[in-house]
Amino acid sequence: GGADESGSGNDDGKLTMGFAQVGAESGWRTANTKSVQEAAAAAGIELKFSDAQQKQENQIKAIRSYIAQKVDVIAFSPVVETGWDQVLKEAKDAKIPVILTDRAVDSKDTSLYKTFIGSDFVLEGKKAGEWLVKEYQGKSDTVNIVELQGTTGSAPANDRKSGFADVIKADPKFKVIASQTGEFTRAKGKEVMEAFLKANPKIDVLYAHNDDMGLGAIEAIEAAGKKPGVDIKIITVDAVKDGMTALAAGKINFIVECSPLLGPQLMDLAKKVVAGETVPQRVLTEETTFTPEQAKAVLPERKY
Amino acid sequence: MIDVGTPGTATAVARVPLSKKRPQKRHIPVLATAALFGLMYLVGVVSYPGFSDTQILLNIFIDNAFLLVVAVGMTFVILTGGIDLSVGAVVALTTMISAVLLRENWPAGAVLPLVLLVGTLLGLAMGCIIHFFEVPPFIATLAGMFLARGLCFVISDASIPITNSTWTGIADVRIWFGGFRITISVVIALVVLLIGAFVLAYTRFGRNVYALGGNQQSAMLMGLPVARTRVAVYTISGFCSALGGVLVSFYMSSGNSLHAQGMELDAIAAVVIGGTVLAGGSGYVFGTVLGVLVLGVIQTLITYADLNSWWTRIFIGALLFAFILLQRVVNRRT
Amino acid sequence: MKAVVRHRLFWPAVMLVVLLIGNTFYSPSFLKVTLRDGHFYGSLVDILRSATPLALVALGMTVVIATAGIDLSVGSVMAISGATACLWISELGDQNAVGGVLVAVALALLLSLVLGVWNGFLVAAIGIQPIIATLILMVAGRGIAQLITGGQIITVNSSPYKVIGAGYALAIPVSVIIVAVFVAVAAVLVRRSALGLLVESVGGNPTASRLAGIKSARYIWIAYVFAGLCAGIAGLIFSSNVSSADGNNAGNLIELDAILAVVIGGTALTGGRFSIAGSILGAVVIKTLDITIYTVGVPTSSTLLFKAIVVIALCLAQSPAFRAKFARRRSAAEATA
Amino acid sequence: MDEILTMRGIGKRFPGVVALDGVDFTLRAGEVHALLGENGAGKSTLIKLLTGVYDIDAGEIRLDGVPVRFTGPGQAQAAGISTVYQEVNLCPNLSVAENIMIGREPRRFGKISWSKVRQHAGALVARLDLSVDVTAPLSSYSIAVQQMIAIARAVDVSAKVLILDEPTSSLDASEVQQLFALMRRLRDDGVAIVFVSHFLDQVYEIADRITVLRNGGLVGEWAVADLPQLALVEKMIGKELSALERLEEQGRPSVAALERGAPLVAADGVGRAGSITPFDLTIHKGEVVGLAGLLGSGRTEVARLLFGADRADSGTIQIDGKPVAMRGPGTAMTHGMAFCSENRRTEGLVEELTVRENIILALQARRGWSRPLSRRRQDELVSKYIKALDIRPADPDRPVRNLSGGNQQKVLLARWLITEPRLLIIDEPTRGIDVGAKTEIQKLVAELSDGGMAVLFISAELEEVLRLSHKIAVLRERRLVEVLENDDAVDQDRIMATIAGGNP
Ligand SMILES: Nc1ncnc2c1ncn2[C@@H]1O[C@H](COP(=O)(O)OP(=O)(O)OP(=O)(O)O)[C@@H](O)[C@H]1O
Ligand SMILES: Nc1ncnc2c1ncn2[C@@H]1O[C@H](COP(=O)(O)OP(=O)(O)OP(=O)(O)O)[C@@H](O)[C@H]1O
Ligand SMILES: [Mg+2]
Ligand SMILES: [Mg+2]
Repeated sequence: GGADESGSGNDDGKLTMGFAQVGAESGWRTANTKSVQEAAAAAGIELKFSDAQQKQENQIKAIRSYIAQKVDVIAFSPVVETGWDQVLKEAKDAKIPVILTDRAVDSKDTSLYKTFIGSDFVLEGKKAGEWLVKEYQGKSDTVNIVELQGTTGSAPANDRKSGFADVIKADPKFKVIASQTGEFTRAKGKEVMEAFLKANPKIDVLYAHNDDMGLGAIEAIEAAGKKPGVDIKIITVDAVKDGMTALAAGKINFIVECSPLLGPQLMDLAKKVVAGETVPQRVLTEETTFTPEQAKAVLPERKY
Repeated sequence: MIDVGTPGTATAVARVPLSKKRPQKRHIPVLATAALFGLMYLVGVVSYPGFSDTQILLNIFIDNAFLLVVAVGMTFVILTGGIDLSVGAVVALTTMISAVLLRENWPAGAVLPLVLLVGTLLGLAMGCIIHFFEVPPFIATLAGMFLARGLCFVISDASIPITNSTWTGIADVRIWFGGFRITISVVIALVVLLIGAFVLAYTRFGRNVYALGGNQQSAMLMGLPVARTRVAVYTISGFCSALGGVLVSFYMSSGNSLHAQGMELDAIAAVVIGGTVLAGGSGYVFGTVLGVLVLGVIQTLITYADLNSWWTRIFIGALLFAFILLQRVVNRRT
Repeated sequence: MKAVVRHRLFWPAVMLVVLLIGNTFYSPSFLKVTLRDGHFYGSLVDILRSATPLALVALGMTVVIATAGIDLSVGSVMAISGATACLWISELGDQNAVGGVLVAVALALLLSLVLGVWNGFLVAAIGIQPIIATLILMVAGRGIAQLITGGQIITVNSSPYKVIGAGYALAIPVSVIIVAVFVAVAAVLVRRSALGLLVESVGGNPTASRLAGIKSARYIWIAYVFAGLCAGIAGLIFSSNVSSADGNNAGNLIELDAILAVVIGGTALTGGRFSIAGSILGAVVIKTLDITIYTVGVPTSSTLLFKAIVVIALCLAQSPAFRAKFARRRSAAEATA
Repeated sequence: MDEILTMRGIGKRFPGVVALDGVDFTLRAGEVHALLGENGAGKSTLIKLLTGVYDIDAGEIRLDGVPVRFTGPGQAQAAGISTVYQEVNLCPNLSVAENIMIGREPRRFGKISWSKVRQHAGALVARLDLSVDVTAPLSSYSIAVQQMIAIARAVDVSAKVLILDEPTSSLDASEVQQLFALMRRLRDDGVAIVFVSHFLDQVYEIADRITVLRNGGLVGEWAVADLPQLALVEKMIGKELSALERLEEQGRPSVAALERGAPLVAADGVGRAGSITPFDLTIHKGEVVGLAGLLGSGRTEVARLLFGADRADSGTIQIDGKPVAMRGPGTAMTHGMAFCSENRRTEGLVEELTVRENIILALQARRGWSRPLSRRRQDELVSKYIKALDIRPADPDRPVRNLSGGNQQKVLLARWLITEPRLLIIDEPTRGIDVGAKTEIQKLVAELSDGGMAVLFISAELEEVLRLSHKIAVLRERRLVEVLENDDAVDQDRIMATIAGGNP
């Protein structure tokens, strides 16, 4: 345990956590930050927070600074999977346990971090694909799919794409006829969908890597005089409030949840780790999927 | 040498009074920047316990070694009145190529010179397009930026870990002195810095760089090798970006298309904060170092300040503003 | 004919035509514009509509660049403008109230003007180098935009607001009308008054301008305020188009595209002579390129590479030095053949 | 004498202009060869073609009998051709020493030895009798000093051909003499020198042969002895000299008569630390006040302070008897002042704008942006002054950058004349202007003052100052030492004596 190593922040016996966030690039991320902050306050953990503005080097700097500040535990959402060995080794040398959130690192040396809590993006893509397969069971017509990818090169974009592709490739009737990045934003989602609609006369399904792009695409579809959710079926990932509203209204057909609310779980883990208890290497966030009916039911208490 | 002879007694002689000798006048901006950097550091020391640790100062070097190298290259370019927007992308491309080749089990000894060569050639190509085809530097290097980033994505759109033992071995080396540590990267950056400063101050090429920034037309009419110099600065910048990329791959042990996003702006900002004028012709590499350190301290202050995401940005902007305002005031006074 | 070829906008125009024709190979109906739901519908309409924010930003950027300056903060100003308007509208009791929406728009534009004044103050009054002066707002402005939105995407449900960016009037997109009118007014204002001349003079030779009695600070200031206003309107169109404000992503990296548009349009980054029509054409070329990428289905991993190749080709085509060398090589080849 | 350089059938066209057509030029070792012609005749272009600044369209160049074609001044320099181009072409951001030595700095193991650079440059400027601090940036010196430094750089490169394009245009008599001494010495060492100048007296003093160009064509080549000055002028302008009447000594009003009323402008103790000692000066309506002095004696500084281009740190300026707070050129202009700077390239013209735009700039600035001059009014004004000053080519929509040096100077003058100032300050207005145009400008000044305009006239040519001024203020070492009434008692010697400090 690190609590006895004495640090600047824990003279009062309070646990200090350094949390290096990726940034505030989306509403999802902001909800994630909020969840961590609120859970820390509720759990009586002193939280040192820093925003890396989507830059890995900033995150490394922040972690270094937490080591220098001698916090009790470090948690962070890696911007990318690779390249953490060095700084994690430094943390290990300083006997500060590390918890990964939201996304894994690909280090071979698993002793560098205590545990990883977060979603599985590949699994999300698979869930989206499975729904599609089920939806079109028994039909033999080709299903023309267009895909709005996340930011090129980002892990969620890569994984959600491959998970989805894995599932649908079993059946040749599913054809991805166009796939382009919408950079996770509504504006790009709309712009790209507009072009898709003009270039492809027949689109059956839209798969968007997040709700925002899907919401942008819905506007494009409506402007083209089609009915989203009916003329074109829409699957998205995330389940933020705006997305759930559209789902409840039938404009989206299926949403795979990717929950940002892992604060409470994280704080539990942190306490256990600092106390020296053993924790599982991998903790999945509690996530589900939503159909329009389910969305209507949970919408009133949806927070983010 | 021509002997003009002694002046005739009858000819009146223009006796222009010599301006008062203030040899350091041109160094004042750099000195002012140094002083302000010191002030900023002091603010950190006073506000946050633990900030006074010398290792924090060294960490600024460790964390910014690659930026330093890139900014030195940028200094050359900006001194000629040009600009290089491709540096961040070339850094990323370097990490990407290194990672891929190392994954294919190429020896580190072959990968290193190869990636440096790629960056250098990219710089050379941009320099040629800028000089011989008279494409504005901003646009030529913007295209270079698209190209290099584009190549990254073509190579792979996922990040690639670097596990080569030589590479990680170099990355892991810590040089200890008196209980403090720095990395090899810092040493490399300092060497690049010294070479850069020497070249600019003590070689003909370096002086041609200043002349070009002073007035390109004049430099040409004075018979200076304008083409060679102009192409060379972009080549140097390309090399420095590639070397910076290698240091990044040491720092983050991975190749990633998304590495070093926006680093061009950081480098330009560092150069300008260091007192170099964007129009070219005046400035020093040591100013650039101070610029990098200022950005580094700002970043460090941020991690200590425990700020919300958006306040982080506002705070960075405010610190930058305060710094530049003070810099203006100090320089105007003198 | 020769005069046409030598015109500074000849090559960008050629590029535009080539892109449009190229698109029809992939999507034969690309150039077709039909009437659907009472408004024009087609890829050409999309191009114009999605080019509007960029064209506006490029317009402001043109004037700033003419003073030998640069404005990196336009993207942040866009984000702030959109966020302000959406925040105000989202607090309205009735989001469809035209009065409330107008107040929101006015508020956003006022704020954009203030931000322009701030940039102008740093450059013209304090004398900070433009790239750094506007870098301050570029960084801090994103923070301010996120502060306004609370880091969330503010979604509004206001049909009057939606009209600005996604509505149609006389079957034409309202945003296109707004931009066309605004650009026309700005162009007339700049060219019919002496503003254009004085700005070009200040950018071309500041010392000489001062000695000719031109108050350069005033014109530099005007340029940044104008750029702020343009970015503000662009922000409104952008956010209205998707009925939401995204503090983090709205206008992200648009400064690069805008500068590219300005340069494609024939305005030198060193200041002086500027061409508004050129910048607008530049913006349309860039947007067409984007749309082409979606239409043709360039794989995401190659989009940047594709963009790079097009930009390089365009730059070389536009470079007289390149054409001269190329022509010489060809005539030499013919001679030996 | 052996021909060291021959140019045959040289042709060059720029878009819309044939700058040179079939020009021959022969240069022999050990001669000073004057290249003459009106403004825009093509002198500078010929030089730039020779040294590879521009590509040649037609013709052949032989150096020592071998055909050559340089791709740039660097190559020409390496082949032994050293050039001082018309406008000062040095780097303002570098030190004086560096401007002299750049590209040929003494090195040890590749490392520049700065002490040697300074030493060498210092010795060189000392021998040219320039008292400048070689470590100071070039930009801190006046145009004239910069011109000397450019010459120092060129002659220090041991060359077989030395080209001087209007080197004397901003030098005063003593500097010119020094330069000539230097040129004679070089000529005697066998260096071939090309000398371009609009000062015909200087040509006859130094040159051995003359080549005349007109409108881009060759008129001919003569030995100096075979071509009397009158004939030369006729060759240059291509018509009888009668058209070029001399400035008659008309009955000019006396200073006493002019100064009966209150002064238009009165400077009282105006000065600026470090650049000029406080001075008093009054200028009346219709009066031409000349400023005389050596290089860097502070003439330009006097003008700049009066115009508000630099802020005075002491004294007051009264206009029409009322003190005026000079906040900058704008203030001066609203009170009817105009200032035509000596430094036309950096302080005068906006190079990429057209002739028209450059001419209306000051007037437009005074009117403000919201009251543009109508296009008709512009055309009227511009064509009037293009005609009056004979600006060539007479195309108002050509970029001013492409005009020859002399014509650029005229454009600058036109800019200020159309503002119809009450006080016109002109700093070296006749620099680089050909004989015909020079007389025109002198005539203009006399006419303007007859019409009631006050003129502050600065020129390095004492003769010109004497001819035009009612009153001459003499400066020495940045101090106004005396104001002389220009009566019959005053002549060049008298002024030289004052300049030199009393001892003749
Ligand atoms: N770069 C250029 N582009 C277009 N026209 C040019 C260019 N340079 C010179 N000219 C034109 O060529 C002609 C010759 O100009 P040049 O500078 O050689 O004259 P010059 O004899 O040196 O005159 P001056 O005595 O005024 O210096 C002029 O009509 C000028 O306008
Ligand atoms: N030795 C010097 N040190 C610093 N500045 C100088 C020096 N000599 C000249 N200058 C600068 O050069 C500019 C012009 O000087 P000045 O007004 O004395 O020239 P001038 O008498 O008009 O002579 P000319 O223009 O013929 O050289 C001024 O701005 C002055 O500050
Ligand atoms: Mg000339
Ligand atoms: Mg002078």
